[in-house]
Amino acid sequence: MPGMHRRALLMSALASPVVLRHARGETPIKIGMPVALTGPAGEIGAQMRRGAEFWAKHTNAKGGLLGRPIELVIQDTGGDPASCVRKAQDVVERDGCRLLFGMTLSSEALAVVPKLAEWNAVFMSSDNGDGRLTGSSLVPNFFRANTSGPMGTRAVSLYLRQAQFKGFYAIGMDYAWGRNSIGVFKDEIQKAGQNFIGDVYSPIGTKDFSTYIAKIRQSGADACFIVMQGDDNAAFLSQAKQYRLPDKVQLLTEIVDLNSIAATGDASIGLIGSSRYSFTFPGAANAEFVEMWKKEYKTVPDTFEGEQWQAGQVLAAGIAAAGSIDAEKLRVALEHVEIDSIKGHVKIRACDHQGEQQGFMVKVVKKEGAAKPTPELIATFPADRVTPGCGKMTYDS
Amino acid sequence: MSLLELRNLTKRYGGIVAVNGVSMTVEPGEVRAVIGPNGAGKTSLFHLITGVVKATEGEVLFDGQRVTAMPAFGRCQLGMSRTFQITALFPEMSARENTSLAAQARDKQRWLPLGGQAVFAEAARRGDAALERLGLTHVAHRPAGLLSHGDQRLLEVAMALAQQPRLLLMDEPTQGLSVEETAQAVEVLGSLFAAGGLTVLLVEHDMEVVFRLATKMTVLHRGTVIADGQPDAVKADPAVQDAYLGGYA
Amino acid sequence: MRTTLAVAALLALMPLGLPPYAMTLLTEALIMGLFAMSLDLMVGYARLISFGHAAAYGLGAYTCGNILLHTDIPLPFAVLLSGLFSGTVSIGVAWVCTQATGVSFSMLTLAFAQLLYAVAFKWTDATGASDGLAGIPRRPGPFGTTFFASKIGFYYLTMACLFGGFLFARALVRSPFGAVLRGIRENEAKTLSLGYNTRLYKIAVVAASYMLGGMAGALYAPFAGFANTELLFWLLSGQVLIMVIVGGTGTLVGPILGAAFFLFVQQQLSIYTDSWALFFGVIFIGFVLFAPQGILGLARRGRPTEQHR
Amino acid sequence: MDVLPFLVTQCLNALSQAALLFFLGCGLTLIFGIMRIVNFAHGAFFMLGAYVGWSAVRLTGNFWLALIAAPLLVGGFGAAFELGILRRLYGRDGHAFLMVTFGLTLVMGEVIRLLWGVEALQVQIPAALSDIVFILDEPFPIYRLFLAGSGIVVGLTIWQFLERTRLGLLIRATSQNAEMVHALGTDVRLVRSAVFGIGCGLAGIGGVLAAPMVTASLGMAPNAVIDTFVIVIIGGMGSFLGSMIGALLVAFVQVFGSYYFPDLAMAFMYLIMLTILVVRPGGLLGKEA
Repeated sequence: MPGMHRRALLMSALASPVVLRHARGETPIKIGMPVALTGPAGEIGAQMRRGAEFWAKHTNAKGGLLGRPIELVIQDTGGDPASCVRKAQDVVERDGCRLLFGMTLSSEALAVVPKLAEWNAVFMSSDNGDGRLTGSSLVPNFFRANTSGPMGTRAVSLYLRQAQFKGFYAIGMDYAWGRNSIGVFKDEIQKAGQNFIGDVYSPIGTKDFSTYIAKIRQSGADACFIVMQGDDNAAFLSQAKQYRLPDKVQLLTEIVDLNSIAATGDASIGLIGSSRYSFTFPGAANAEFVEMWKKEYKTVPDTFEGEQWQAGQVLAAGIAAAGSIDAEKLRVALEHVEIDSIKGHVKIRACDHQGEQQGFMVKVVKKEGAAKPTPELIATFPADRVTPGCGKMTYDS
Repeated sequence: MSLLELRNLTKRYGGIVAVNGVSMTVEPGEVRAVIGPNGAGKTSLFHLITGVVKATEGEVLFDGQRVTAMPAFGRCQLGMSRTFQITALFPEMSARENTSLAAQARDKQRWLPLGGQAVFAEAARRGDAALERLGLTHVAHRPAGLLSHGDQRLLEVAMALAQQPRLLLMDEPTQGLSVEETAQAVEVLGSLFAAGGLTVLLVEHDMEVVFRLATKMTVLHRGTVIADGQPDAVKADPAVQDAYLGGYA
Repeated sequence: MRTTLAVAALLALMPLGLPPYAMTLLTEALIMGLFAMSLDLMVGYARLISFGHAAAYGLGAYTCGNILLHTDIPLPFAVLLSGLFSGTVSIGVAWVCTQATGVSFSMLTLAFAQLLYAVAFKWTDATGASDGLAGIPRRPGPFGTTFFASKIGFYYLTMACLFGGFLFARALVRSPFGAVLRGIRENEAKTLSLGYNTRLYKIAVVAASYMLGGMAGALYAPFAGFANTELLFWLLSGQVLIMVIVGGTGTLVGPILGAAFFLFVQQQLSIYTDSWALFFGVIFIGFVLFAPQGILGLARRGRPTEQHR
Repeated sequence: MDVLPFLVTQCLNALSQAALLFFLGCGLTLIFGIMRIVNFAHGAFFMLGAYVGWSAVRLTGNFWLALIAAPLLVGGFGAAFELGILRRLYGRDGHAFLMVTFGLTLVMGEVIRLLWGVEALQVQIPAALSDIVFILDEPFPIYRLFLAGSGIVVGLTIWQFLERTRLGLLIRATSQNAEMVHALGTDVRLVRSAVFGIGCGLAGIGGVLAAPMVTASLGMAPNAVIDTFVIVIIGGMGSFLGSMIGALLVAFVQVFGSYYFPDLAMAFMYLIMLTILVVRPGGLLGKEA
């Protein structure tokens, strides 16, 4: 089976009954998805994959895109940028994909985007946080449907304007996203005239956070901003709880996702943070999506599952408008896409390819009688307040 | 001027004195043997001369030049070639490649990283000549590791000769050979030395061998020189008889 | 020489018939081949078993990446410069590492590579830290040509580097210098006593090896358009050592074949399973146990021994 | 917050890390001292210990049982590997062992992945140790105190074992002169298998003990083996006391380095090692390299 990966075959096999009925004879639209299924970000990658599979299945059931079925070509990158470049090149050259999803880590996306022009491929991001992707590192074939790191950070900082803390500390994972978001946070805090004490970065895959926690305790800060995801996030939160850090310091985070909450149990109660997506978001569109999801997976959708669905919807709207998946045409069409999504109104900006959308703040609470803590919506900010100026990562007011 | 001169050479290992204030000379053209009972300091002295270990005190002069602090390879470049007590060869190379590599060490262009056919040709010529002098031409193409014990010994001498040394240093040249092999080796070496042109310093404990080969002798005892001179004179020296030769004479 | 030309001609014709993904794979195989061959200079000819050869690769890749990102130096020159830089740096590394011999030498090389890895992980300005250097371009030139920036042109550049490196390495091991290396390999003490300053020879061969290895890394950076700390990690050092040993040490050609073999097998296996490293490990153990002379060594043993130096 | 409580807790923290590193280091040094084998797979045995420990806790629900079962299994596997594979290599130079054990590292990593999957596995801390204590008003996990204590206990035990027991005597004698021990009628081959097994078993204990703190995950092996090499090289290959000193040094550099100079901590560790190697090629307490 030349040019066809086993996993790709499996994917299409899973979706095949629908594919065959609705789009017989049409060549499928292949979407390459190099994604971290293993390593510290493996859980996020798994969410992205589930989100994409669900979206593909749902779309194929409705007749596909342009009458063609969607086929996902999924490859594991292990969360390593070098491997991600290799896998992306592979799905483009070997499988002929001209559309890309995935790239769990921002560092992976930053490594891949310079290649998009050579491959003549369009990449629709569903989770990359680093602001530079729609700023200094923007390439014409990159689009971001999700809430970026600066946007999430901005939501936190807007929320903090109502609160009073003596001093802030920040801890982030030591790679593109962590450093970028904390940079934005520092800028926001200092512009608001508040006291930013210091920051520290832990290597990806850190298991033992005791030194970092000691450092936060020693700093005298009474609030700490966390930019972490996946295994690292879970490990940090449970160890912070063990060291009684939340007793002295209010923990704030850029991402609240159910998986971290589940992994840390009650340790996450009281955590305040921005949420890129939560099943608790308001609106009929979200309620409908959550119902569909529950039917399929017997559980509620998590952050990156929702974000991936939204990215799929944006891409679908672009393809429909372009009438083609040719990169040139699709790019022009995507630059004018506006949809009503599970997170509300989303508009792709032509100037920097960032999706303008609302910002959400949640607090992790445990409701009476509930088995697990859940994120509860505590504030919403309009798109024009959380989305930075075109190609920028910081905010003027 | 002496070719090799040792001045008050001393080597201490911690509290143990292995070589104690040894002064001696090797004149051009002589075959000098250093003898002594086990533990007399022969091997340590040999190491000091070749530069394997550094002296605690004293000087080593080669052809009037002070070489006390010079590393082993540097002394070799001045013209001191040695053989080992336990045969040291390149076992997977042919005998011819062994002597050739030895001869190459004397070429100014021995390090040439590219080309070098002229270097090889000259080295092979000198190496072949050395093989012939020791009667090894018939085994020239055999891997050194597959030669007989005696031939391996002689090959090592051939390697030293291929370097056209000004001083040939031999560490127990018949060590580990059978009686028969020893006799053969002594015969070959004897005629080699008799042909003249070589200056040799050898360390040996086998008296038979020493008296067959040496023209001069130095006797070591507990790290000090107790006698020096013509073999016959040394043999007659009562101090030597007392310390070492025992009932031999 | 005739075989070399025939192989070169065959490889030169490859772009005519192969699809893009196969060309990508082949280019990577040639780069890896150059890298493995460079290690063979040390392992196979001087028995300097380096467990840190990734240092050469990473140095070359980061140097070339920075040259291409920040200057207008044409691609082929950038590759050469990076190789030279890597070779120069290695003189210091070799000076320290050759203090020791045997297994201690191996550990020292490993330590050095890890030190570079640790530095690269934090030196954001030069290496991009854990994000790596992204978007490394293939600068046009010399003389304004954009040929080497194209997929096929880059393949020919890689091929030229491999063959140039091979001819250089072969001349080196067949030279008087190479003869001394063989002496060091078989009996270092004896070589020293013959009047060769063996440490200088070892430092020189490490430098030559790092230069070629650095060139391989320098090719990888614009090939992938990306370089990160993975290129300095000990796992890569181990993998390339496997390629050399399985291919056959002291043959130059063997390690190239070993690299190609493992790359193709890995590519094929990774379609069916993620556990290709299992295969790597088992094959390697088998070779160390039963055929330490490697694939080419096995093949040559079958033939009557030739007089080679 | 005061400096003193901070220093005390961080020192305890470093001690607990040192204990884990010591389990790794003394196993590796034991194997090298007696068999002249550099065991590249040592990190993989450490990882195997963590995974076996996880399974044992799952099956029996008892951490203490796991702490006994895992080292036995890991050590048994190590001994079997010595019997089946390493034995064929005696007489070859030291690099052959380095290479074979490197191959074993790859194989074990993959087999563990196939058996236990890619997810990091959390091992529950036994209830008795899961709480924290306050040391000078600073919270400190009891489990880490337990780790530091167990490091001291195992260190003393091994020392006494080597000094006082017959097998210990044999082991020391074998490291000095294998032929002599053989001539005296002891099966040296058996001693070697036992030593390799014990060394790997020690790594296994380290793995079980580390698991509750850092989870059982596939990244363990590479990190552990490099750290272990650093320890043993610093302390001197084959020196039991050296591995203890190396473990303490590395742990303190890691803990305080990552606190005060987070960007330099890792490079600092390798620099120390290189400096020691250049000054004393055999390590602090090692014999000539």
